[in-house]
Amino acid sequence: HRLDPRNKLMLSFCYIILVFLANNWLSYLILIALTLGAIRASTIRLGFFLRGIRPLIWLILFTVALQLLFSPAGGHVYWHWAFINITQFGVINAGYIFIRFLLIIMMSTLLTLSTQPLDIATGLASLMKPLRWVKVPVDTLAMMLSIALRFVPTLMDEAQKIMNAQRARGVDFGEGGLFKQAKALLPLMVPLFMSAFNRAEDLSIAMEARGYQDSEHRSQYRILTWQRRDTVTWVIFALGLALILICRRW
Amino acid sequence: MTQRMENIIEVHNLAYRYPDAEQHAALDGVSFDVHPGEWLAIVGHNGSGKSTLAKALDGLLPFTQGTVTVGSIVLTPETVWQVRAQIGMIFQNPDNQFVGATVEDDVAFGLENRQLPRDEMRTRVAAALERVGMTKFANRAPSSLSGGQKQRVALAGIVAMAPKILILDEATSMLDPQGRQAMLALVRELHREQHLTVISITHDIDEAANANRILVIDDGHLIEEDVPAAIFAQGERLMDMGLDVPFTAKLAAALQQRGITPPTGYQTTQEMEEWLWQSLSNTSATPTKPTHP
Amino acid sequence: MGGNNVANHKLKQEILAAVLAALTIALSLMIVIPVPATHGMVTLCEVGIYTSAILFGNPVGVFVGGASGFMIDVLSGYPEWCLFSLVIHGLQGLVVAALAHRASGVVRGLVLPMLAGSLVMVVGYYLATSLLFGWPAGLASIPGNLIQVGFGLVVTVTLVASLTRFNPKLSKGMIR
Amino acid sequence: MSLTVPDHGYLAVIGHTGSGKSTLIQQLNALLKPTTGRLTVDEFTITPTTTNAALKPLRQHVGMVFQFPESQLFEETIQKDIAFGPQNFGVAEADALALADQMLTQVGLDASYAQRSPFELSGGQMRRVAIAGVLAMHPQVLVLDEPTAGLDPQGRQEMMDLFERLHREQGLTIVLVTHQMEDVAQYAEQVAVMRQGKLVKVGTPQEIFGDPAWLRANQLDVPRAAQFAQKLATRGVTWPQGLPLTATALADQLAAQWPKG
Repeated sequence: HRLDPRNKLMLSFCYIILVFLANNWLSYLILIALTLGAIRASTIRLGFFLRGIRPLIWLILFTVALQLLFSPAGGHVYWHWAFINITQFGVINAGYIFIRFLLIIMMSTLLTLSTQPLDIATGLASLMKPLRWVKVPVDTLAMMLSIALRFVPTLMDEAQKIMNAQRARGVDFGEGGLFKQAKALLPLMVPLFMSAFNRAEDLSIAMEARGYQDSEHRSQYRILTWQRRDTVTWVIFALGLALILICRRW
Repeated sequence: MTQRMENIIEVHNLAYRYPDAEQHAALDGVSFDVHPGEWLAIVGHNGSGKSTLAKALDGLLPFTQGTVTVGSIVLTPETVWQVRAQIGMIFQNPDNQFVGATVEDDVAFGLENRQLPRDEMRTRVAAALERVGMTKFANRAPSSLSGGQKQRVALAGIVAMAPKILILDEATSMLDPQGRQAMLALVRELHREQHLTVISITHDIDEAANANRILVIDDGHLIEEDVPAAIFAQGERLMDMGLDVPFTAKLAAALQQRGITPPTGYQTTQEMEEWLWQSLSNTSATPTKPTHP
Repeated sequence: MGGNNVANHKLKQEILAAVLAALTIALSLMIVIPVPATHGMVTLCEVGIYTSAILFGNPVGVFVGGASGFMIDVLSGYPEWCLFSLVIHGLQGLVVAALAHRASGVVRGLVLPMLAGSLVMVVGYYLATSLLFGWPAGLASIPGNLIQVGFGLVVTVTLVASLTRFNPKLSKGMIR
Repeated sequence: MSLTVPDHGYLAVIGHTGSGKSTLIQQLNALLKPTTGRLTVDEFTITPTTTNAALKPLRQHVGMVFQFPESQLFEETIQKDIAFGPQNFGVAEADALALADQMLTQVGLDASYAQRSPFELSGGQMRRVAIAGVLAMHPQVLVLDEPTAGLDPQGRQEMMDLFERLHREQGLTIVLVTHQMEDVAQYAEQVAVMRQGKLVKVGTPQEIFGDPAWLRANQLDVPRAAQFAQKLATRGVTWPQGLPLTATALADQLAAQWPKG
């Protein structure tokens, strides 16, 4: 929860790599232990994580089934019909994919539930800092990302208001075929874009009036701090990585 | 020329033309001065050019002709940032000027632009939020605030910067009555406490009544310049100037129609009340006034 | 007093990109149109990215693509995708903005660039999904994504036509 | 909560920001369906189970002018935008366009505007176009959510006069949500006060504004004339016909007791 968002982002990314490295039961077991440990540390109830899986259940089953039916030949063949083979290899692969889904979904739910979107955006911008060396305007991007985030609720409100007004004029949103729906969107999208142009114009003037020249010549109010507990997570992570690498060997 | 030092803003023969509007100028030959610590109201109906004028003062529009001097600095592309540092501006739409992701980030925005060290920013942000009564909301996102609260955060951003001049560009026009009154009360306090020079562009008669002086803009021209009482005395004509007719003037007109002649000139509500009371009670106490021969 | 215009223009473009990204994110989170044929959903993410890219070119296009791709995943609870989406939608915006040229007519100037952008998106997600969950999952992503980009393309064409008609500045490319 | 608006009435809904006024008016044409209870507008009855298709005739019957309605404009020409609503309710294109021209003059815009883009107009003119677009659907009830917000005083006055004329001449029932107590005093026949999603008081303007202490306790303003009349009352002036709410009503009562000189 209280980890540096930069750290959380990096950890999540490396975690995905870790999931790829895992290739046998033992290494998956280590991963499951790591994940459950992280969930415990977050003090979020397990129920939330299971809820995150529900909307994806069909995709998971479909994938697992395909993996099961069309895996490359190998190992003992359990069942055979036309070009479909259910092999030992297939079963194992399908099992692994299933666990992969669960692990990645759980970890991502963990990240979402424990971190504010603003912090994730700040974290991302901060992680991009090395790109300064190749002339990427990182500070400007960070400023833009934060403004984008700040305007999301405002524009959602506005979209809702325009939809209400058009509904009152007899537009049916969300009814009929795709083409009809596409047509019904125009009375919403045109005003919304026009207003976005105006807002951008107003906001840039307001920013200039408040002395904004460019993103480089500024000091920072919001800063992220790397703490002891952030380092601890990396030690645990490295341990996991080492264990998995050892497991791969066997 | 000896008066030169006394003016905090001097505008001379200012003109501006929007790039895509062929016909007429948005501002034409506007000249006026603002004294330090003064509260100046600029009025005019929608589209009269008063918002254009406000933006020109802050170097936000490249005006085509004339000079603007702010705190003895002549506004040029080179000095624009020095000029802006002396002016705090609040615009009409509370949503379109909120930069930060949270209240405190927004208050800090101007300070970041001045590259203040972080510790100083923290003290200034805290003090400014305290001043406008928004301390409790420091970590809130703008979407959870009312329009009035957003404008108070904008005001906090300006308090933190401590400029000499505050320009309100119809800053209360999108607020509900409570929000408007709260905002006006705050500006009044700041004007008094910090000798802030206030320029308010407004349609609101109460806001205009606070001013020491009112400028009336019509069709890009400065057509009148006087104290509120003199401007308000114009009665029904005020509508054309983008102001409401004061209640006392409406009442005076209605009385006139009913054959009662109120005193001439603008009356405050107290004056009107006093006069009405006198007229009503005089006669009931002494039914017949002795008539002079 | 006209000298301040260069910085001004740059800031305007940056803020425009940020607000358009916000608009794209808001639309994608708010309006989810069910597609009965695939039991899937269509969002308006493409409409936001394509329209911004076509009207304002790069870097607006690449920023709107990347930022909205990234933030939509973060906000809707699929952060495992956010880095992939950052790259895929960013490229998608980049490609459309780079190829779009309204002077050369609807088909060559708008539709073909959008088809190229759509290809980037569909192939990108196929690769990313395959990498994460194996090729069958990658394959499963294709039909839904095809409908998504197709819908985005149709809405964008009509929207761009409307917007340029109102705003002569847009059609002359003055803002760009 | 229960509330009845008479046919051809003029109801003002007042209340602090966030008191539930917007929710109430969105119910009036079923943009939000009630979770419990029932809404009856003339021959239409809306209950929590009414289907969406059944709502459409109601939406034509109740015209909605939302806050800053100019943000609903999207068509290429003003004429097409005004004709958009009627066409959604089944009016043929040619008829709708003719109707649009008619509505344009009704809201006080010159007929020559018909072929111009709505985005070339000033904010106040855009608002008139949006209102024309609602009137073109020939609603029997007109719901107005702060229709004068952001206009200058002259624009406000003209807007309120327009609604008053529609009410008087065409018998439109008007529901006005507003913070402008002067408008309530001047135009409304009936006032509903909302607080925290509840209807706390309904009555004539006289009844509502007759109790300034109660209004202030609810953070609502009192019309200036009433404030002024109250001050005079503390000095002993009496108002035999009730507290006057507008400058003209105040002048009438003053004239009645003015000493003949």
